[in-house]
Amino acid sequence: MIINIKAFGIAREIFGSTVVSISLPDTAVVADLLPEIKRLYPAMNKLSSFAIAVNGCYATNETALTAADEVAVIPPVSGG
Amino acid sequence: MIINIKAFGIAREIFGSTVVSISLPDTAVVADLLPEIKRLYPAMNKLSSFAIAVNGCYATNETALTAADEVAVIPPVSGG
Amino acid sequence: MADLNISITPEPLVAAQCIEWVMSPQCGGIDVFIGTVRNHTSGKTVVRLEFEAYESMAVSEMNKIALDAAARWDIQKLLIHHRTGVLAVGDIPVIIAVAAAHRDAAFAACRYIIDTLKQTVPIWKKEVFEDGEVWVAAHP
Amino acid sequence: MADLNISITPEPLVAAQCIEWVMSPQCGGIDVFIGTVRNHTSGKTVVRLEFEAYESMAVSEMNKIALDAAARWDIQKLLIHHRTGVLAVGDIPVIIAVAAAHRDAAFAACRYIIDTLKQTVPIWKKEVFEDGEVWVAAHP
Repeated sequence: MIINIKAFGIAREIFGSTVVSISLPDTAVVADLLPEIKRLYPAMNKLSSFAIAVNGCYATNETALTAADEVAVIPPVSGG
Repeated sequence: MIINIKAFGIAREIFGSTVVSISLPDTAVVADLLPEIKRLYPAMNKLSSFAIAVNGCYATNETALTAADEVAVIPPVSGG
Repeated sequence: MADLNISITPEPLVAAQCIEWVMSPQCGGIDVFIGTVRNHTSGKTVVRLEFEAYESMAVSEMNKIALDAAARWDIQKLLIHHRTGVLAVGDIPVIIAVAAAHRDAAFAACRYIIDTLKQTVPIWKKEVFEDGEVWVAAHP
Repeated sequence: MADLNISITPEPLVAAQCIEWVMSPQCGGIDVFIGTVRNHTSGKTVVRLEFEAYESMAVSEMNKIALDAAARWDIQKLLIHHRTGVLAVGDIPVIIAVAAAHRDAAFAACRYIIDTLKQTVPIWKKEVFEDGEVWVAAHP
């Protein structure tokens, strides 16, 4: 399946786009997405950390992914 | 000497005036004033507490009094 | 040294003006406490409050509190305004505003100032109910 | 249940309007936190800040924080406004206002909200200096 991933802040700059598409097995969970992001965008390894949000909530490694999900990369937040 | 005593809040209401004059020995300290206030205005005994200020600062029992001092009775404060 | 702005006034307090005064380019965080007159206390309906101050001493005590706060926390601007006279429900008896580079100092100082003000500043509040009145804290 | 007023907006935040919204006759204490853009950070001169938000999730996370605060403290009105876009020194990125019957709850909830917002709400800040720029907290 193809997962469209929203990117914000420094992740958007590293991706060079507000959305990127990443191909993953249909059974993929968040734990499968993380190494693929780091492989495709090595600069992501330099961040303090980053999280994945699925449908507007912070996901865990076990959160399942489908092509219909709204997936986003959340670099370290700094609001306020 | 005659000490003029400013009164505020409930003390003003008990005294029936914003200033009252109390006669004290010339060597009087605050500890001498307190029983005289309570004797002249027995309702002051019913307050939770009250303090004396001399020249705009909280006084202690040992603070000396002169006729030139600005003396005030400070019932329990409740600003804010 | 922090800039201080301390006053006791019979005029209505305006939060926007107080905030305007404490804002500065060096500051990243402002904490503001606004006291307001509640419509009830201990289950009784409040008609109005009457605030009376020993003004010269109250300003002096507020200054002491402000200097003490400025010594304890790294703050840049500090405002304490207290109103006197007759206040209706919703009116503002007190505004405290503290600006600091970092929010820790702003919160801590603001909290310290209102707590200490209520303990030491010679200002008195009479609560007037539909069926009586009481000087707050006067009696045990 | 507390009344909530939560938003993310590109428009300038106005403290007076936020305070107006939280004031109510049931409340005796209002605590307001106002974040402002400082003119320097780590010794460098700040030219401007750029705030970017994942808006739908940010509003959702701000709602979670507000509901959590309302469950933990007895508060009556709670406002969280965060701005996005380009901000200059002195501009206001965030305003939090909490009204409660008693000041303890207002202070505690306001502090909790700003601390938690900075940890969980997906909003990002780029500091632009005269000689470069940095996404705050992005790198170790």
